[in-house]
Amino acid sequence: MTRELFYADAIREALLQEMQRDENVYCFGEDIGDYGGVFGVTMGLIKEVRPMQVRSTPLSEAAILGEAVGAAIYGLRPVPEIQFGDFISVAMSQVVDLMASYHYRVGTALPLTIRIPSGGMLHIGNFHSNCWENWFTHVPGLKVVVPSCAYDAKGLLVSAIRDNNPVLFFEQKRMYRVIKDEVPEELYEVPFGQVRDVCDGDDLTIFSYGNMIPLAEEAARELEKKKISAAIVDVRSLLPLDKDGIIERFRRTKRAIVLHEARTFSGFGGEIASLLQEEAFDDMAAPIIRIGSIHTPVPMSPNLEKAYLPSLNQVLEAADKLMRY
Amino acid sequence: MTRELFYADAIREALLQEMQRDENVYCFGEDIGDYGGVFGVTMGLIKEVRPMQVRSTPLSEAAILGEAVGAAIYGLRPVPEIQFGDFISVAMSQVVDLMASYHYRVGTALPLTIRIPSGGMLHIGNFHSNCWENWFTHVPGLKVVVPSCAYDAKGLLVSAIRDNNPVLFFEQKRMYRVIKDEVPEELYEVPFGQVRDVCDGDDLTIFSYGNMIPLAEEAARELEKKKISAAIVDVRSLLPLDKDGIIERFRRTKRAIVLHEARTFSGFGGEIASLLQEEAFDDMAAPIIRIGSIHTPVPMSPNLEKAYLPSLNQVLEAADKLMRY
Amino acid sequence: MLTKEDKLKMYHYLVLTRTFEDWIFYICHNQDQKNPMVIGKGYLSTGQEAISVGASYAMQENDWMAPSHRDVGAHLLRGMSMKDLLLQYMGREGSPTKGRDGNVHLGKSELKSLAFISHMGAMTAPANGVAFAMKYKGEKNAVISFYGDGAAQQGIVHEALNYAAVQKLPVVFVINNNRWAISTPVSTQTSVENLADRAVGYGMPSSICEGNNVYEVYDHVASALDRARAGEGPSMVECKSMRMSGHGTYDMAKYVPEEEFEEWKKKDPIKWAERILKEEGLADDAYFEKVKADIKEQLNKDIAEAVKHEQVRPGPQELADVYAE
Amino acid sequence: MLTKEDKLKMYHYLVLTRTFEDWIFYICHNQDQKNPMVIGKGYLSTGQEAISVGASYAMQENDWMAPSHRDVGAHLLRGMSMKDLLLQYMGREGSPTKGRDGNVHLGKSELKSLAFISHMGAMTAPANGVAFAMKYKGEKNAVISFYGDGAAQQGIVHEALNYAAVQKLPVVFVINNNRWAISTPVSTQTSVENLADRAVGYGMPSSICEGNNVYEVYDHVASALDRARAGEGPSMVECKSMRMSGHGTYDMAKYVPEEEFEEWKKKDPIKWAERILKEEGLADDAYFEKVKADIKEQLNKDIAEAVKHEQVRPGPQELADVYAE
Ligand SMILES: Cc1ncc(C[n+]2csc(CCOP(=O)(O)OP(=O)(O)O)c2C)c(N)n1
Ligand SMILES: Cc1ncc(C[n+]2csc(CCOP(=O)(O)OP(=O)(O)O)c2C)c(N)n1
Ligand SMILES: [Mg+2]
Ligand SMILES: [Mg+2]
Repeated sequence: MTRELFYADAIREALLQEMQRDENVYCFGEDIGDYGGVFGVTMGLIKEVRPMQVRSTPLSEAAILGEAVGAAIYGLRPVPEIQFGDFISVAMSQVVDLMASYHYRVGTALPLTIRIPSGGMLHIGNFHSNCWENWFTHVPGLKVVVPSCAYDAKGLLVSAIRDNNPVLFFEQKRMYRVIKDEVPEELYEVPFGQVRDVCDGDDLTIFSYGNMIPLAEEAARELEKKKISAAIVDVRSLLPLDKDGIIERFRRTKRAIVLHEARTFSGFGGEIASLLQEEAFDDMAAPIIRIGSIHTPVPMSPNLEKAYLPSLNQVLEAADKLMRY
Repeated sequence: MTRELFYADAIREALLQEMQRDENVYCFGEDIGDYGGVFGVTMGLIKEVRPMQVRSTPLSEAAILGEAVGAAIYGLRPVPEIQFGDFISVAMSQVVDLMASYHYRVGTALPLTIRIPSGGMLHIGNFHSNCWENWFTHVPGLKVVVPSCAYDAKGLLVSAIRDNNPVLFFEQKRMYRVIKDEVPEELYEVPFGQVRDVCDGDDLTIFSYGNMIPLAEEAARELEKKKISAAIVDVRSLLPLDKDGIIERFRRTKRAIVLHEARTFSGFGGEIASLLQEEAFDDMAAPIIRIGSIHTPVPMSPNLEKAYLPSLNQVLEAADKLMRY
Repeated sequence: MLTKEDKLKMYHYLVLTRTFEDWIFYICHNQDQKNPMVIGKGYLSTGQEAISVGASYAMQENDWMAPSHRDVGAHLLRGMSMKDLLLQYMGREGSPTKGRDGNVHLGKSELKSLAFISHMGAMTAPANGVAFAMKYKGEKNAVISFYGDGAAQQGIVHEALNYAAVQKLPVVFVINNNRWAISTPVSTQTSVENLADRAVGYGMPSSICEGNNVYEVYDHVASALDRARAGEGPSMVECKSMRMSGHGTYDMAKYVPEEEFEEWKKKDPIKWAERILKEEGLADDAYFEKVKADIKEQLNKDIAEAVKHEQVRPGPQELADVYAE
Repeated sequence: MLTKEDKLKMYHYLVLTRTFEDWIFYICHNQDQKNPMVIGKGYLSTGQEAISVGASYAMQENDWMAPSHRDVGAHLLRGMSMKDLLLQYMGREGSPTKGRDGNVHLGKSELKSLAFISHMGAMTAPANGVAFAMKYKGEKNAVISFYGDGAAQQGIVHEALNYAAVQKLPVVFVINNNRWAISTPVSTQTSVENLADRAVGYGMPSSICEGNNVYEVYDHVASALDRARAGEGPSMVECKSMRMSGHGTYDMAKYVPEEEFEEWKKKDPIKWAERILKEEGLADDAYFEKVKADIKEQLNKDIAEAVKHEQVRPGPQELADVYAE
């Protein structure tokens, strides 16, 4: 059975059902216990599971992620939360040095999932809004996914928990109680390494993920008015990346925009644009246009943040440029 | 007067002369004092400068970089060393959160330079060989430079020390006592944001930096035998990036390889390739080919590391592909 | 020894802080959420103002401080006006962070305060840097480094404490132990009763004081600062207090036992100061009423002034100000 | 109580470690540098073998350990063979890390050891995770977490100590205080005489022992492990010793005062054990000679075996093994 769920509740349901299914799955992090987490995602979970299966920890991100590594080695399936994605910077070494290389070096699997509420649009400034996913896609041994709807939030999280590798699950925190869509009650997996076709289109393709999918949709609607038919592809699994799927989608329209919330410069968009021109050069009717945030810290003020983030206008102008190419 | 200096000695000279010129400049880090640093770069410096101007610290990278921020705010020009570039991961937050956003947020300049001996080719494995520069080019407020010859090592370091912003100076540690070239005795600056033309060529351009410049040179010599004339451009200043210079160089040959030691996937090469296809699409005679390391941790064994790193063959094949396009 | 004037001034700042923050609380709950006056949430020091006021009152003109997120008292005492803080909360033109950051994320070099970043404990590291620079320059100033009971569990705080101790930096670590870190009681953070016990592990003296007695806080911090200025190295002052609000203005702190609030209400720092001032015959109820009324009047004036300021608008400076000249 | 057999076995492992590492030292200085047998450098525990041997001897079958970089003794005791370690140093087929990592960067889940990474102190965090998993599963096992006097200054170690204490995890922190961290004496690392003093700050018991008396180390660690297994939480054992070599085999440790070496030579752990064994009438010189001769013979055999192994060769598994199935 499916019903509409908020993005946050889809995550909560995945956590609960996976913990019920497998007692090796457990959740921990700052304030996630009785309090239910600062975003309420884990609200009430502690009462529905076994003792210690949901647990609040000290304010120590590096110790938290270290626990995940050790517990995973011992056979559990830890699901730590980093309260705000920005705070992963204080635990960077546990992720990129310890976790990422462990299986390659000694052959021991690390089945763990880090929940990382990420991204901006909430006017809370540079220490609570960043999108750092591109740091981690550069690190072999990690997997990186970014759900943009409730259905994927649940399905990708289930896949992440069942995956035998460290998965960085970049939740889009501003979507928690804004994005709502049909979610099956039962457990299901959304496989990694596969793009999602948000909508089809003939003239150009917008490759995007996470928080920017709604903007892409808005742009597609606007473009339709101008008789431009834009496909939207939700990349959602950045590592592993669905290279074939992306190339194939591109070939259909020969024109593309790559849109993400992270800053453009040295952002993940560079990977997609480079891949496309490397692998589908002959099909390029125009350059791939990257759109991301500008190269400043994330400003707090709504006015400034709006100017910092990608805008509808930018997408429309890019589409225009592509179509006139 | 110029004479030939090793890369390491060029760095040492820049440090010494800058400390002598300005007593606000000072150096600190693990084992850099009496011992002269684990690579001997700061050997004997402590005897040539004022008390406290060269100083060994506890094993605490985050505290070291934090000191740099506070001292810079107070008007000094700190030059901390991270013993091996890989260890910057334990101090990530001080760099990306604190340092990078400080001037934008409150208008106070942070004139500091972090020396980061980086890169592999020394068979010392995944914790002493990584090239993490692309983490930092993604962070506004930082500057990122990578010298590939002794001349630039001195000149870029002098510029870094005199710059009023946090500069990440990615020394290529395997070059310390291998690369030797003409270096003026007096102080001089190599400006940021300007590429260096290593050699001219008519058929294709290799954009590269750091440890890969010698490989690019070797490839260019091989290609010459096949009558392919390859230009080499040392990007050297990744942030700020000499976009115009790069585009202009590309236009000369219409074919390009982007070559770096960091892994290809989500690496800095994606920025350059994306930029070129965005800004010079009409001049592209072929796709830009990125060459970087493969997507595994850095292996220790020389055989494995060789297979991990970009190879001469890869560059030659890429050139071949470009020329036959 | 504190004079009458000192004591009354400290009382004034307690009331100033309370009055200002009460308004922030009020407005956060009584503003048009679509078009809010205060952007985001408030993070208040209600009930623990004596820590910030008592400690910062002990500073001499050339001392510096690294405030935490509940140090409005210290900001006011060191020269921020209520209007500055209002503009900061409102993100308007003239705000200390120009709307780029909000609420308690501020600091100003001209006022000798470091600009707080969210990453808990992070500021202890640059505080050391300022202290080192003072020492390097041969000055006899000192630095106050503020952090909380939750922040105390961050790795960086350990590094900073040790680093300051072994290098005898002129720092005073002032711990605001307000029993809670968001929803997490200090007993979940650590198994020690007194965070001051950690000083032993760094060979640093420490003391514990009634954090709600502003004059006692002053005494402890003043002697610690004297010691620091005398070149005898850092020390630690743990201030026992209680966070009498939620973590932020959105948080009703339902997780705090009612008795705990009741118990601590009796130790309210303003009432405590009033009791002392009366006992010592330095002031009476009429005086207290007058102080409160004057401050309220001032606040109303400042609000009226602040709202005249425009919302910040983005412009080319957003990109230009990322870097210093 | 240690039986005669125990004591002789521990003696055996002291000699085994010394003999193995003496050979590593020898070969590092006497091999063809162009075609070396050992890749990279050796990091030896010479003179401090008793810490690793004494502590790991106290482990029960289902206990785990997180070794540091001077724990060859513990690796041997827990089941690595000299041949395994030789292959590790040589980077050949059959090496525990398949040539992907070298020298002391190893560990093996089958032997219940975590795989060391270079980032100092990093392993204390996953060691907690193993301990948590034991507790979660209701098992009565424990974990030894090894780190050095330099590593003790890393933030992660603080987080791990506190985290273990407040959650009463079954961990024993064994500090190898060998007075040096590369060229940096412990007095530059910290101002405390005894690192064990830090335990107070976590509400954790601690003890200090003669790190060169293998039987004393055993006693301290064995009681701490008992305590951990009984569910009473973590504790700390500081082992006073001295690094009797350079940091690595390349380092002649010229910075160590000659007298310091002289003084500690007298406390050599092998001689110390021999003295005790003789005093207790458990063995005589002839026995000692025999043990040494047998081990040497074994080593020669193992070397002969190891060199028969091929150098590792890259292949598709390099990419495939980055991720677990
Ligand atoms: C590294 C890091 N992790 C998590 C957070 C989220 N966070 C903000 S305040 C806070 C609690 C801080 O508690 P404490 O240090 O006791 O200060 P208090 O708020 O009680 O004054 C947390 C967990 C953060 N800011 N930084
Ligand atoms: C985070 C980090 N910084 C720096 C280094 C470089 N390094 C390797 S070993 C070492 C000294 C370690 O000293 P200690 O912990 O006392 O161990 P010991 O070598 O004396 O056994 C240093 C600085 C590192 N490995 N990790
Ligand atoms: Mg608190
Ligand atoms: Mg040591």
